[in-house]
Amino acid sequence: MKLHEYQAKELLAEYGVPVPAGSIATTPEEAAEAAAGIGGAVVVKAQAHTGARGKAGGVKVANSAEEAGTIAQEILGMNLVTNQTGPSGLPVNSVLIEEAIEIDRELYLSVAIDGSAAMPVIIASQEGGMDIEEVAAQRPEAILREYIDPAAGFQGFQARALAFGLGLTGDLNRPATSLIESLAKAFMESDGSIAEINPVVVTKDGRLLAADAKFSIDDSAMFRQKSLDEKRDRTQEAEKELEAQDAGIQNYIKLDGNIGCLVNGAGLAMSTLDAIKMAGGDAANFLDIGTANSPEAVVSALRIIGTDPDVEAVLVNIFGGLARTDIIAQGVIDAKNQGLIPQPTVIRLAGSNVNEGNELLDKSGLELVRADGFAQAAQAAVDAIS
Amino acid sequence: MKLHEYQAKELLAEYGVPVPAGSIATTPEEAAEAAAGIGGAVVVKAQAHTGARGKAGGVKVANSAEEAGTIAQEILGMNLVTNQTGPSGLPVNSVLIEEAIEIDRELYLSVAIDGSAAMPVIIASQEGGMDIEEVAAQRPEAILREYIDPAAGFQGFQARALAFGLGLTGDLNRPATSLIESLAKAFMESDGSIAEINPVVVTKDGRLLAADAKFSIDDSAMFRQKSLDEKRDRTQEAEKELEAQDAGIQNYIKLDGNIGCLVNGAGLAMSTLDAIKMAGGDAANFLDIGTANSPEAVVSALRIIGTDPDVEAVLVNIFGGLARTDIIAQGVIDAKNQGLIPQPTVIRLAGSNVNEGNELLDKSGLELVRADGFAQAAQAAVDAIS
Amino acid sequence: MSLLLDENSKVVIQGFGSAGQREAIICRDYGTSVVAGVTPGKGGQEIEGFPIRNTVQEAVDEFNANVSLIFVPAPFAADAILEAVGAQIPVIICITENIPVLDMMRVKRVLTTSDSILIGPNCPGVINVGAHARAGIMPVDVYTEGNVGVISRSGTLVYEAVDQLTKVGVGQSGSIGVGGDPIIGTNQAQALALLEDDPNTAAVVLIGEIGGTAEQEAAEFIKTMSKPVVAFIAGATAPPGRRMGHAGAIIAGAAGTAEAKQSALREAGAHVVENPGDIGSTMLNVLKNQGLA
Amino acid sequence: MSLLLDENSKVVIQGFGSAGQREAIICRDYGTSVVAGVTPGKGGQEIEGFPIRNTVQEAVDEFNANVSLIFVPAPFAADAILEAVGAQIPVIICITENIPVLDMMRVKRVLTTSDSILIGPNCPGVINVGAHARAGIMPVDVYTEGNVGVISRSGTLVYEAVDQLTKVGVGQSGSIGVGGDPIIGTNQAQALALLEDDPNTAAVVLIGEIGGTAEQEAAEFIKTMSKPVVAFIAGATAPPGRRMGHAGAIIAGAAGTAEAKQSALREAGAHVVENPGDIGSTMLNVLKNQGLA
Repeated sequence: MKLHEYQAKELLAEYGVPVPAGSIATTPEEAAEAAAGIGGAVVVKAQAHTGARGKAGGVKVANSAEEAGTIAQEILGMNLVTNQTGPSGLPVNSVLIEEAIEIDRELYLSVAIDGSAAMPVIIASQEGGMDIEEVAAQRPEAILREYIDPAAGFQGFQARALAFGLGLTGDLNRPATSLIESLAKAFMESDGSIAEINPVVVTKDGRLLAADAKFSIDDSAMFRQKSLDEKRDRTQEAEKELEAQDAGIQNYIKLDGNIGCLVNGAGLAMSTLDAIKMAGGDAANFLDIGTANSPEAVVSALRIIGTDPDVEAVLVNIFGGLARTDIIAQGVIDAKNQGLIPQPTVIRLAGSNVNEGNELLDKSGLELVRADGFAQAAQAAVDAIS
Repeated sequence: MKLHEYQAKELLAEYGVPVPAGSIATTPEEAAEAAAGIGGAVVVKAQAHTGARGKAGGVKVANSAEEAGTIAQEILGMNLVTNQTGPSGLPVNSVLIEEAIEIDRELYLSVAIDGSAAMPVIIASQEGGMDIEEVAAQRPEAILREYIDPAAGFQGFQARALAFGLGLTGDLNRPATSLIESLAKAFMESDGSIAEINPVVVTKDGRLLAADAKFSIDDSAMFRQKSLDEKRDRTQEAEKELEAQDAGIQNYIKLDGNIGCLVNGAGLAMSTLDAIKMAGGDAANFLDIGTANSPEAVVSALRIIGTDPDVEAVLVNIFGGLARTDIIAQGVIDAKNQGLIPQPTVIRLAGSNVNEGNELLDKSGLELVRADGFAQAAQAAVDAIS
Repeated sequence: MSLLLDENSKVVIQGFGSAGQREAIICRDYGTSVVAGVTPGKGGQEIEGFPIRNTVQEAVDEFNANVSLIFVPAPFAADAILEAVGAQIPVIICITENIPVLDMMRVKRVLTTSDSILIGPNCPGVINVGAHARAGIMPVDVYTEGNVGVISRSGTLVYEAVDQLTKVGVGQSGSIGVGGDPIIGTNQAQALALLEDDPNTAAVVLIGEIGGTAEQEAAEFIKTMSKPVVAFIAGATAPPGRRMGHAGAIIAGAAGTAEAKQSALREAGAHVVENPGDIGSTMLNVLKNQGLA
Repeated sequence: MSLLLDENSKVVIQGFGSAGQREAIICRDYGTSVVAGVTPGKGGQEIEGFPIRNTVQEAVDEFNANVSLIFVPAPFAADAILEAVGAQIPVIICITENIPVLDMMRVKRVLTTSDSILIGPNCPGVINVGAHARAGIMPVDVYTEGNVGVISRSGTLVYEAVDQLTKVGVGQSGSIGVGGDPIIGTNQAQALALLEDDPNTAAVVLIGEIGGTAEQEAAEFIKTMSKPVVAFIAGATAPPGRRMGHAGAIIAGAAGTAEAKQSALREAGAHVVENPGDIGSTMLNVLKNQGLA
């Protein structure tokens, strides 16, 4: 689950990370008021679950409270389209009003999970404010790493190594180690999946501040992160994906094509997308029905697919394990009978209870394209459109 | 640092360990009031840093508030002498007034540090309320152990294994696992050195309660356990030991003999006691001056020894490493000159700066028995008395 | 036990709810010795003919359980794995998905000083076809006995690969589903090492996914292998930056792309399949070319 | 490096305060290569002729430090040990006393998966007399070169034993002070194994204390040793239940008593000394009887 910048900063500040003076506003009036409270020049920052907000016009400087109100008026209600949002963009319902800072240096700091090491890793670089993946690819020596060993927890010497490595010596050394330790603690205690402060800035008046912040929580840990769960902003999630969530389907992602897919298992679902592509088509979505073992769950999933105006054909590709193919078959029959998937429908069943599943389809009398292998199924779905 | 029973119970209760209803009283009036508040029969328990309080008359049942007051009157101000206190006993300045419980079963539960395993270990036994060392020696299979691996922390399965092993099944199983998890958490977060609930009782009305509790904190961790440090009760520590603490000497223990010892290093100090015993004498104290590197620290230590009325001779046994023998020698000379150790004094110096140290002694013109080996030094100290 | 299970495997099932019971029955019907189920508080009961115990240790003490198959719900699954580790179960297979990543981090740290092997979590389990030993959730009727081993991060793609192999007449020694989570007990390279050592396995199908660097590590091991490997990487057409079910499938840097993985595997000598429908036929050709089929 | 230090040892000192500086000079005067001090924030300075760095890693990168000697105050000492472990220093010697027990527990857990050897904490360090390599706080002038190794939980008793040996004309290969805390990096049995393997050591003095079971573990190892061991247990006359400086000296159960330890050592074939003044003379006799002196 993603947090907004202002939420990430609130969380980090609770752990002692210094952030710029700022407050959140949902109306131009509140924005002007917040700017007046801060005094001097402020930055008005669109709050939406995407980076690259500046380029999209979502971040602007205001030199007065009045101007802050005017800018907030422009930004609030925007649909922010960036290279990370897809063409539909994301709505902006709030703006963060922050003191404008005079920047001396910009640094990079983040925490992520390193699956190979099976540990979180703190990543730091003197090259902040830039595309860190680019830096990592071009100049790997510019990237510092410290792992958090669960046997001991993050240690002071690691924070010091990073602080010295970032060139934060002298009076900045202690604030820097403290900031890094606070970030690590926030990540561990919040079940973070990614926490990024980019940039950490050294201001001209010698302060160290988290100028921007991203924080994502491990979706699997939300059950024990109730207070963070309350910060969820559903306006930042695609409508269809929310619908899928409400139907209990965790893994639904809207894509740009026109073949709606219902598959079990993430690997098979990805491969189905690959097979569709190889057959010359494009999937309208990724949907992993998982082990959902009731016809109702299948019907809910197919309703989401069937009502997607982009979908011109439906492909059901199931290899039963824990999921039983007869239950899936029943769900498809029910959805067809309820008119939820009027589109041409290709179905391929294999695995557990496949005979029972196929028998149900045989008996249903419904017009369904049946496929044996899943490459054939993908081809059939593409053919059904063209 | 030891906590009183009532402090240990307060701490455990904060972590969710169920304890009997009770409150602390320092006067008979408070005791009667507390008993009235609880209602029915109560137990009046002397609060002193020792076990075996019952046998010494420090724990009594009162059937009314009035009786509780009368009993508190008897117990408060007692000097409680048990097999753990030494002959001088410990003063009782407060009593814990607790609901009287009807006991169905008594169990044993504790946490301690296992040095070999380098982990804390939870120890449990169905044989509560008894001498657990006896049980461990006679019937080791009656002792259950679960180690706390710092890489993962104490786990639910371990609490379940202990709860089932204690015979706490059915409705008692969940409260039992919860109690055990709470105890482990309290121990880890408080830098416990020993935490013992003996007995854990199952009451006749089916409750699980910590009927008694001991809790000691790692002295080396007091710097980060400030709130527990505030619970220190100096009345429970021997006057001389407090004096030594105030002088910055961590390791002073009053013993029963008449030869006052000043030694550096715990091992050498113990061996000096051994050597005195073998020479036919008895040490009046254990005092490890450690690496105290100033004549003033030595003077303070010798003042404590010299003013002990039991001390008839003083033995200074120093093998310098980090501690420098010349500094120790100067301290001894100063103490002698200030009349702080009028007793016959044997001194043996070896190790760092020993030539300088011996030279100082030579030049001092003081009457000091000089010894070379420390067995000889011990013999000389014994001879000085007889 | 190169294939982790054999005729001597005695399986205890942790989390004996509906899925656990159903799979216990399928395992037993397949010929596997399922000796007990563990559900705290239900110790002493018998469910579907399986004795239930409160702890894994009891199942070890009473029934010599040496394999644990875990269906415990995600919030308690790490505890269940550690219980199996504590009871010194040599092979632990965790089916549960959505275990918090930081829980698995702690489990892995404990495993660094344990002799237990963990497969999963979020995996379909392990099957040894010749030994009729199944500790997992895979459909059994797609398997036929033979000499190809299958390793995959994805469960359903194990079944898919096995099905294709069976349909082209190539039997399997067994399969190991290593799991789709960012932190797993046994990675692809380690699973390859098991099959390289397995006398009943002559060739290996390796199914990877976009994200992470596990396939590159596997490629390093493939360079040292004597047995041929057919490999497929799922997610070649996935849009970057979206999480598609498996957290491991987040494309993080260039190493995570299908192209990078395919090329590492090709360089290591693996036969890389681009169309997921071609796994079975490619393996058949490889076996024929090497005189193994 | 059976004696942990040799002519190639390059010592970095963590915590370059007054004690660190003083001992650095004594080490250098003795002939030991002390390559740097580490004090965060003072990197780049030079103190008493020693270059100071901000981190241990810098001392490793610049000066090839391969031994760390730690004087960092107790609240930060575990962090300092872990810094040395992180920089892959092979031999880490921690002098600091009063480190919280739970801190040391975490350090030991990290060490289970590291190749670093930790000596201490709360110890006098290690000296290799023949190599003039000293990483510790022991007075050097009591040592004479020879073939007896000394192992002790107590620091001052190392000096005492060495002094007695020197006075009876028995030289030393070196000494290892394992430390007096309940949780230490290297126990007596492990230190004995180092001396058993050391070609310059012909016999060993082992000095234990009441409390714990480390001497019983040492006794088990002594059964397998080819070299004679003279042993002394401090605290035979200590009153039970009082903590005398070393937490290890809490008498916990019968195993912790001096009698239990002495009898375990005797059964293992060690020559047990009862009077602490007899260590040197007993060793001299043992060496004579075995034709080693």
